[in-house]
This record gives sequence, C-alpha cells and structure tokens, in this order.
Amino acid sequence: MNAVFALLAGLTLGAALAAVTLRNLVHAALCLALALAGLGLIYIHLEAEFVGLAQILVYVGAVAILIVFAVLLVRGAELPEGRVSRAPWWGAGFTALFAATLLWAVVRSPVIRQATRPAPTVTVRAIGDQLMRDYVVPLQAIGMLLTAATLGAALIALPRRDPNSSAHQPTPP
Amino acid sequence: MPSLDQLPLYLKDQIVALFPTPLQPWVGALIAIGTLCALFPALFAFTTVLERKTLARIQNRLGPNRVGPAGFLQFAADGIKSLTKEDIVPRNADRVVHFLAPFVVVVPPLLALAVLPIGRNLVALDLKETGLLYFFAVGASVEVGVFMAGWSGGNKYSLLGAMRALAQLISYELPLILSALTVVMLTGSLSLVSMVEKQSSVNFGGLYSWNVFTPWGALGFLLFLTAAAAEANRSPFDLPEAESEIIAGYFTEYSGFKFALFFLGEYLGLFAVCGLGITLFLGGWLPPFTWLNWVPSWLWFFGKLMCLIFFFVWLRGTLPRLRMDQLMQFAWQFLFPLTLINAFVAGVWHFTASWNFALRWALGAGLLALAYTLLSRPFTQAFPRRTYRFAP
Amino acid sequence: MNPLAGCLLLSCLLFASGLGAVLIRRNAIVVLIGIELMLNAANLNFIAFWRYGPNPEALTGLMAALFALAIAAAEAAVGLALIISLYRRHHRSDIDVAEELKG
Amino acid sequence: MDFLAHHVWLIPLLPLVAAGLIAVTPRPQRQFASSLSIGALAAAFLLATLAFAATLAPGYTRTISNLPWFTAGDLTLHWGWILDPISAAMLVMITFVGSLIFIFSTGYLAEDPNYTRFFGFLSLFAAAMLGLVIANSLLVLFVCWELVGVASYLLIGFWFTKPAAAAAAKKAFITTRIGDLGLFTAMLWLNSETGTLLFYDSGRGCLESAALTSLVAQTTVAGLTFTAAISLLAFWGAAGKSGQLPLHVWLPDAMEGPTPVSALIHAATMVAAGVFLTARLYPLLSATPGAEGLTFSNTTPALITIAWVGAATAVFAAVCAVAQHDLKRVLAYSTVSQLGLMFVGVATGGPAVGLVHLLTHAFFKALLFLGAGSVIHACHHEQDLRRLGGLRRGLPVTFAAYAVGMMALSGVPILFSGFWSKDAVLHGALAWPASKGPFVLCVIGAALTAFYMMRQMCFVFLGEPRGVNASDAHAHLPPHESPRVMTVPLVVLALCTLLLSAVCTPFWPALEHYLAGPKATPPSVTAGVWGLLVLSTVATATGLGLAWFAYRPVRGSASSADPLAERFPAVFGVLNRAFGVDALYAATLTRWGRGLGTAAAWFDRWVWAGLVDLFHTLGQFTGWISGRVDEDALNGGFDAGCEATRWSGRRLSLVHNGQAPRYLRIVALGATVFALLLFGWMEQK
Repeated sequence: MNAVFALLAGLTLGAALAAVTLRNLVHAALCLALALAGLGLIYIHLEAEFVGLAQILVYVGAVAILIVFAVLLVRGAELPEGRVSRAPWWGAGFTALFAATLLWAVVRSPVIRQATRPAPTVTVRAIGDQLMRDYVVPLQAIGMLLTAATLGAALIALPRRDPNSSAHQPTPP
Repeated sequence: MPSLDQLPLYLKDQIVALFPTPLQPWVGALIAIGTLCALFPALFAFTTVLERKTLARIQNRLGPNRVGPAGFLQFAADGIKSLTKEDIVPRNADRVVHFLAPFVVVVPPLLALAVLPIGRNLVALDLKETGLLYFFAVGASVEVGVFMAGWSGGNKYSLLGAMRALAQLISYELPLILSALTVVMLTGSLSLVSMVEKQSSVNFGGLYSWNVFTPWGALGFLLFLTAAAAEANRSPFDLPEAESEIIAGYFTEYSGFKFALFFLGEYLGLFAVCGLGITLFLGGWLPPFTWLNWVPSWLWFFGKLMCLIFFFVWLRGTLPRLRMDQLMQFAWQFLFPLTLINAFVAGVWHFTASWNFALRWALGAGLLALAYTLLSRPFTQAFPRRTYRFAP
Repeated sequence: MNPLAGCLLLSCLLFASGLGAVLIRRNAIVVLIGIELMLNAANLNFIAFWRYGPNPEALTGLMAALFALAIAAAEAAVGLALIISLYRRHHRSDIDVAEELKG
Repeated sequence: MDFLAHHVWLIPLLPLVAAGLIAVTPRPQRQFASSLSIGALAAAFLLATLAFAATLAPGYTRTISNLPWFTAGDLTLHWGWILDPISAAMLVMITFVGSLIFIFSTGYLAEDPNYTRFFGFLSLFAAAMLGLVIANSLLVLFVCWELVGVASYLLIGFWFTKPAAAAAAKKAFITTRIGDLGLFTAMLWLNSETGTLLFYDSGRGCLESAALTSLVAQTTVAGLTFTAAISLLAFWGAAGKSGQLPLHVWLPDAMEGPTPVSALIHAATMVAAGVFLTARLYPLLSATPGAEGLTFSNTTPALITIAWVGAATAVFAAVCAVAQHDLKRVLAYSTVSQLGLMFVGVATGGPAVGLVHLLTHAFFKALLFLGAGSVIHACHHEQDLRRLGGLRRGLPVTFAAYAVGMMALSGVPILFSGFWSKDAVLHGALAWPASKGPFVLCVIGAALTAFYMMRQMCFVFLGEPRGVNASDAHAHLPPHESPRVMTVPLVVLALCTLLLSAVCTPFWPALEHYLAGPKATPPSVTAGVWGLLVLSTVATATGLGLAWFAYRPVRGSASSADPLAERFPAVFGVLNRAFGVDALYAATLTRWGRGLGTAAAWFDRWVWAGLVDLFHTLGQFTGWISGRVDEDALNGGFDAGCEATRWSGRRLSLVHNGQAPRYLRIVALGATVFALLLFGWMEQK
C-alpha cells in the first residue's frame, strides 16, 4: 500500500460516498464520474492500463453523460420527495451487516498475507489475441447483448402513442 | 553539436543534467509539461489572430489591424482585456460546478497533446501500449466539462447548448474512433509513435507511404476531418455555440478569464484532434519526400498543423451551419456506416498485401466508391440540386 | 498485509456504499448509481486478483473486467431507459412508485 | 466438359433457384418472374447442351458422382448424379421444350392475375424433372418423382377457383399416389435386398451384375424372381405416372390445367417419367436367371406384362380419343395411347427404341398442345370441337404448325419424325419372340391415331366457321392469330419435328444408336424393315382416308353434329365416356371406400361409444360415492386447512408490497446470510 494508491483510493471512496449521499442528482452523477475515473486510475496504477483507459472512456465519456441526460429528462435535479425510502433504517442495517460480513471475510482471508509477485507485462496485442481466440464466443455474446440493449433501451424510452398518458406532451393537431 | 532536428531534445538533456540524479526524472517531466503548456497556448494566441484575419479576408474586410504590426498583437490586447474583466457568477448558478467547469474543459486537451509525437524522438509521453486509447479516453472527459458548464449556469440557453454539444460529441465520437481504428488495424499497435514509424517506408520516387495515400486512408482522413470538425465544434458543426440561436451555447454564463479558458480549451481540442489526424494519416512529422529530410521534423508537424487549421478556418468562412436533425442524420446514416465499410476495406487492404499495387488500390477505391454512392443516395435525393437564378 | 488487501478493502467499501444507495435511497437514478458502484467494486476485485493472483499471465481477470465493463454500460442504458419510461407513466422517478406487482 | 459431367446437378439447380426467388417475389413483378424463370431454364439448356456434347465422345458410357447423404444405423443413403446418354438426351429435350413452353406461357397467361406464381410453379417443376432424369439413386429419383407430382398438382389446380380444376388436381394427385405406392414398395424391397439404392456405384450399384445376380437367384410367390417382382412393383408406379391402364383416368381430367401446363407436364415431360423409369431400370427389368447366374432377355415376366399393358393402353386410349369432343381431351387420350406405344417399345425393342419415340413424341405433342393452346386463346377459351371450325384462314401459322404435328403423330411417312420412331417401335414389337399380339394392337392403334387426328383437323381447321366463330351474337372479335411469343415457339417446334426425322430413320439411326450406348449392335436395314414401312404407311393411310371420308367438309354446311355419333350413337356414347372406366371406379372402388368408411363410423358409434358410455356411467357412480364421502368426512378438515393457508398467505403477501426497496433488502439479507455461510464454511476448512 503506497501513497499513490492511498490517494487514489481516498479520492475514489470519497467521490463514491458523495455520489450516494448528495441531494442534488447532477452532483451525484458528477461525483460518480469522478469516482469511476478514480477507479480507472487505480486500474492504471495496478498495471492494467488498457482496462483503466477503457474504464475512463466508457464511464466518464458515456455512462456519466447518459446518467446526467436521464436526470435532466426526468427533471430530477432537485429531489421533490424525501431523499430516503420508506424504511431507511432497515436498509442501513442490512448494508452495515453486509459490509461487516465482507470486511470480516477480507480480514480473515489468508490471501492478504501472502507475498505479492512482480507486475506481469501485458501487451494490448495479448489482450486482443485472447479476445479473438479464447474469448471469441463471449465477445460475440457481448456484441449481441449491446445491440439488444441499444434496441431495448430505445424501445423502452420511446414515448407511447397513447392519448391517455400523453398529458404532458403536446398532441399533434 | 546536435542537428537542428534534435535540438529540443539536446537542450532538455542539457538542462536535466544540471540537476542531481534523483531529481532528474521529475525535472525531465516538468520540462516536457512546461513546454506543452507554453507552446500550445502560444499557438492558440497566434491562431486566433490568424483566424480573424483570414475570416476577414474571406468576408472582404480587414480584420484586426490596430494593435501591433498589421494587428498581430491583437491577442495580447484580448488576453489583457479578459484578465481584467469582472468575473460574474449568476445568482442562479451552481457555484462549485460553475467554477470547476472551465478547468475540466481545458485540462483534457492539454493531457491529450502529451501523447502526440511532434517530431522525431519528440514526444512528451510515449505510451507504447495504449497511446491512442489514452487520447480518446482523455478526450472523452471534455464532455463532462461541457455538461458542467452548460448546466451550472442555470440558464436555459446554456443548458440547450450543452445538450446539443453532448449529443454531437457522442454521435461524432463514433466515426472519429472508427476512422482512427483503420490505422490501428494496419499498424497493429496503439502507439502513436509506431504509427508514424509505420508510415516511414519509402515508395517509388522517394515518397513516404503516408496512410493518406491508400484508399482507406484517403477516405478515412476525410471522415476523420469531418468528425474532427464536429468534435471541435467547428463550423459547419458549431451548433452548440450557434450565436444566432442560443447566444454562446454552453459558456453563455461565463465572462472574463473563464470565458477565455473555454476559448483556449476549444482551440487546444482543435490542435489535439488535428495533431492526431496528422499522426494517423499525414505521416506525423515525416516529410512527404525523402529529399526533404533536411527540414527539421518538428517543423513538418507544425507546418501540417497550420495547414489543417487554415483548412478549418476556410471551412468556417465558407459553409453554412447545419440543422440539428441534419447533423444527427449525417452522423448516423452516413458517416457511421461509411467508417465501418472503410474499416472493412482496410482489412481487405491488409489481406491483399501480396497483390499488385495498382490492382489493390483499384479494388479498395472501387469498394469505397460503391459504398459512398449507395450511402449518399438518400441525401442527394432529399436535397435536389438547386438552380440559382441571378438578377440580370 | 499486502497491496491486495488495500484493493479488497476499497472494493468492500465501494460495494457497501453502492448497496447502501440501493437500499436506502428512494430515487431510481441514485439506485442506478449504486448499482454501477457495486459493479465497479466487483470489477476492482477482478483486476486486483489478476494483478496479485497466482496466475497473471492468463489474463482471466482482465477479460472478466472488460466484459463486465461492457455489461455495465448496457445495464446503464437499459436502466436509464426504464427510469425514463417510469417517469413518463408516473411523473416521478422514485423507485417505490412502481408497485403493480403488489401481492 | 469433364467438370460439367461431374457437376450435372448445376442444371436443375438453376430453375430451383429461380423458383425460390420467385416464391419471394411480390405478385406485381410479373416481368421479373417470367424473365427469371425463362432465363434460368435457357441457361440450363445451354449447360445441358454442353453436357450432351460431353457424352458424344466416342466410347462414352456414363459419369457418376455419389456422395453420402446421411447414415442411420447400418443404413447409409447416398445422393448421386449420373450423366449418360439417356439422361443427357432427356436433359436437352426437357430444357429446350420447356424453354419454348415457358415463352409461350408469357403470351398465353398474359392476363392472368397469378402470373408470377405460375412461373414459380413451372420453374419448380422443371427443377424437379431435371433432377429426376439425372438421379443416380432410386431415392433421389423418388424424391424428384414426388416433387414433379406436387408441381403437377399445383399446376393442374392453378385455376383452383374452378371446381373442375380443383377436383382434377386432387384426382391426379391421388391416382398417381396409388401408383407411387408400388414404386415406394419396390424401393424398400430393393434397398433391403441389395443394401443400396444407387443405380451405378462402380460394381456395387443395384443395377450392376453383382446385385442383379443375387436378386435373380431368389424367388417369391408364383415362382417370380425378386427382380421380376420388384420390376412389376416399379412398373405399377410408372403406370400411375404415365397413365397406363388401369391408372390412366387422371390424365384426361388433368386437361383442366392451363394449356402450357398440359403441353409441358402432361404431354412432353412428366408423363414420360414412367417410360424413363422403365428405361433407367431396364437392367433390372430384363434380368433373368441364366447360365452364369444372370442373363438378360426381353421376355421376362415383367417385360411381357409391360408390353401387353402398353399395347392394350395404346388401342384403348386411341379408341376413346375417336369419340371425344374436347380439343384437349382428344390430345390427352392420344398421349395415353402414345405412352402405351413407348412402353411397348421399351419392353420389346429395348430402352433406346422406347426413348426415341419418347423424344420425338415430346416435340410433336408439345407442338400439338401449344397449337391447341393457340386455338383456344384465339377463340376465347372455346375447346369444343363441334363449335370450332374453319380456323385455317384466321390462324395460318397455327394451322401450318398444327398440321406438321398432326402428320407426325399420325405417322405420315418420310418427312415426319413420328413416323420413323413409331416404326422403330413396331419393328421391335414384330421382332419380339414372346408374342405378336402387341404388334397387332400397335398397328391398330396407329390406324386409329391417324383417324382421330384427321377428324380433329377437319373439325377445327377445315370447313366453314361454326359455333362461336360463326354466330355474330357473341362474336366479340373474329378469331385472331396469336401474338409472336406464342407462334414462334410453335414454328420452332414444328421445325424440330421435321428435322428430328433425319436422325431417326432405320437407314441412319443415330439417335437410337446414341441412346443404346456404344456396346449395342446397331440395327440393320433388312427386307423386313421395308415391309414394315409399307404396312405402317398403309395403316396410316387407312386411318386418314376413313376420317376424311367421314368428316370431310361439305361446302356451305356448318353442321356441328358428329357424323359418327349420328350413325352409331350407342357405341359413340360408350367411347365418349371412355368405356365408363371412371364410372366403374366410382361405382366400385369409391363406393367400397365409402362403404368401408360408413361401416367404420357405425362401429365407432355403437360399439366403441357404447363401451365408453358404460365406463362413463360407472365413473359417475363411483364419483357420486366418493363425493358423499368427501362432503361429509373430508371436507370439514380440508376447509380448516384452506382457511389456515389463506390466512398465512395473507400474512406472507405483506412481504410482497410491490416495492423494489423491500425486495432489494431481502435480497441483501439473503446474500449476507449466504456469504456468512460460505465464509464460515471456508473457515472450517
């Protein structure tokens, strides 16, 4: 655990906590982007440059933008209702329980006491070879999934041609 | 005595050698950072004047002509003005985000410029595995800044401008990346340095084999330029800051130095994307012919950069602005499929390496011409040829 | 304690904060943000175990992380579309307005 | 051309692809559909010509290419293609005549709304028929055989809104299916005995001596060898397809289809498939036990049966044709009669003799049918002989072409190919050692053929206009010559009919020699040949003369009555109803079938239903008993149980309040418990 990692971890964790606690949804989304970018930097720090940069490209460039778009489309920058759900203490309790379980498991785990090995050298070419050879079926499946997700998202988000539910949008003359 | 070509590197080594050994890597990095942070903003200053004068020439006016010789010190006057102006933050604004946005817009292009090889052995950050991915990842961060600027102002127009900018950035990022991908495919590496080196083989007549001399490269360069114009919010894709519709777009609510920072960010983005185009397609710092090798390599890079910038200025002075739906239609129905087909043709080019050069060229060009004809049909049909009638 | 422990602890905390958002917050977008955080916490584990695990040459962790990245992107797109559709129907984006499955 | 010989499947592939494309073509794309199917068949014709040229090489026997299709247990089935003189000649004939008929159809069906579909069906038929002739496996042949049956069904019933057409299509399909049963049984038997369905497989095929030797060595009922029994079953199938007695009834009715269909399917190609099958299976048909276990002879029981059935059909159908009033029905009966003649040729003179007649007949019968189509088209779909007349003036081209076809069919000497090919059949029958009966019947048939053709000629083309053409009342237009697309195929076919005679004469029997293969001895011209030529000429002249005498046009008279019908009304009536075979079938087979059905229904209603009713009543009784027990004894306890379940369900459903947060909390709790269990278990280890 060195200083760079600690710095990045603090940044990431702080941004993540801000993302889930802030009242303003746009702030929350921006903090999420920051947290995920920090995570990308941690990946780079862990010698996974390719994944880290892909993480930044995908999350900061696409997902964060998507979320702020959604926030603006549902006019939810400021929360009109209460911030928390109907029974927050139950949720908090469960969260604490789960976090405690995980932390306990990590602390008791033998892997964190083993000696680490030097960083492997990974070329992008190796990643490409693996993707195109051993992982070609998952790759194709992911392609199908992304296509289906694109189409599905477009279909779900399309306004229904239903006169009853279109009170808030102008009806064509 | 070093050659003129390697002079910057020599100077850097000399300076670094003055410091104790443990500090040397840090000093080297600082020198590189400092050079980038000085060089490109200076180029920005020069470019603003150049752009104003060129536009004025196109529009039959004089342009800036009061400050300095032939008005060339106009940028200094502008800079002093923006520094001394009052920095206004609207009451409705989200102060934190409003303050952060200009920096989020300026820093990523500067970071992106670091991986561009501006001369032989002259690159601030040589990422051997992920250079191009780094460029795009950092470039994508600008979008967040644009949104922050547009949203934080609490102004309808700036929010509209931000939305337009985001839609446009996301839509044109795809053709931009896909047209760059062809070069990655043919180079087999994401390193920008090795992309330039790959183009340094010499053809007949001492001509360097720039990627733009191949069918996929020629079309890819054009597609890249189109997408780059959109990414840099340059005319005819400057809808996000269409002053006749939404004032200044997403930075309407900025004034003074922050406003200047947005301008700087835009131009740095333009430099970065033009530099990338040069690296990918125009042979980077390579001269066109071997017998021109005596000209320093960094001069070639900046010469090409100025040519491209001049091209964009010319474009701005010539073309009218598109409508939003036309913009989107163009991106998704024309550019995107054409870049995909271009990538396919690049693959064909790769696998026909053993063929006769002319035959290979004809095959690639024929495929692309066919795709172009088919894809452009809806557009030519939607906009029939106009006949102009002039007054006698 | 080795560097892996830091990664695992960070991942635990990220996951817990995501889970907290999902369980406590009411707004659907915040819930989605929480889900993204949880996914990324899992991704961090993939990377960490690849880096410090017994067999980094196999690239398994990297591959899993890349695929998880793509899946998370798809999930975000579909989730946001669902939220928008929910908003259209109920004019609110709270997660508890969708209760048609009440038993 | 070696490539084509091994890839002869390309020829049927072309029309098949065309059919597939037309199947997905929208109906208004008429031009596209017809051009596509004509183009595909014309291209197939070019390929077929090339393949034909390849077979002309001296010493050429056959090229086969087999490939396994699938394996089920011990059984491996093969695809296989064969290119030998028989299939090459058939390929050329089918593609050539087919192309002409396709072209003719564009004119004939120009106004039909289902034009596109028609060409799809035609292409499908052409593909199946071409596949049939190149099949080197009885299985492939059978598949194509059934496909041509389907195409024939679709095309006869093309005007399915007409009840007669729909009924005729059904009849044709069912009757040929009855025949196919025989072929199918033959196929199964052959496969179980020889283990292969390939005809030729370098010594292992079922038509090669090893298989035949083992087949002739075994006998079944009535002392028939296996070959004879299988051959008879196969001939049952061939008789169904080729309309031989007693399965001929469907063919005259099939004339309800469009005339180009009648020309292509029910005259030139499909009905000849039966003859082709006997020619293809000839080694099987003629195999008989001999000195070294196997010898070939043309007096096996199977061939004797075929010869007699063929000869009987030839005379029977010719007699029926004399008394038909419908233009196309006359030609249909004539086709049946000629097919009988071909069977006689195959059985007595060998496959080459039968096939020569098949080929010449294909040309002139297609010509006659297309001529009839042209007449029908010109006279606004009037087909009754008695209402047509004097058309030679309105339709000169059709008249000339029709006259060529008529003379070829009648057997007018020297110039017409029909004369020579028929003569070859008669020659074979005369030289047949088993019996002279078929020969005599064939000569009678020839005379009758000349008679009814002359009769038809007199009615349709000679004399004065009558019926629709004469009465001004509904003369929409005077009869007009058909458009160029219809007359040009007629002229081409007429020329072919004339030219083909050059290669069919006994003086230079090139076609027969080619078909018989290089090993056969060429037939020589003997004194007997001259005598036979004279005899057949006399028979033809007699037929023509009698018909002229009876039906010669009387100037100024436009009587629509048939002189023969007036003279012998009873006989004519019987003949007109084709000896009442249809009525006989209706009275016997159909009625028996219906009776069987009624009996089964009665049995069903009274015996089985009674049993069912009995059980039903028993069931009701036990139900009543158990119902009482239930109500009184069990229900109280059960009701209490139900109430408890409902109560707990109501409590439990509170968990399902439809709210995602609660579900998510439960999921989280479950995950926590699971994680605790998992880690606890790992700690234990």
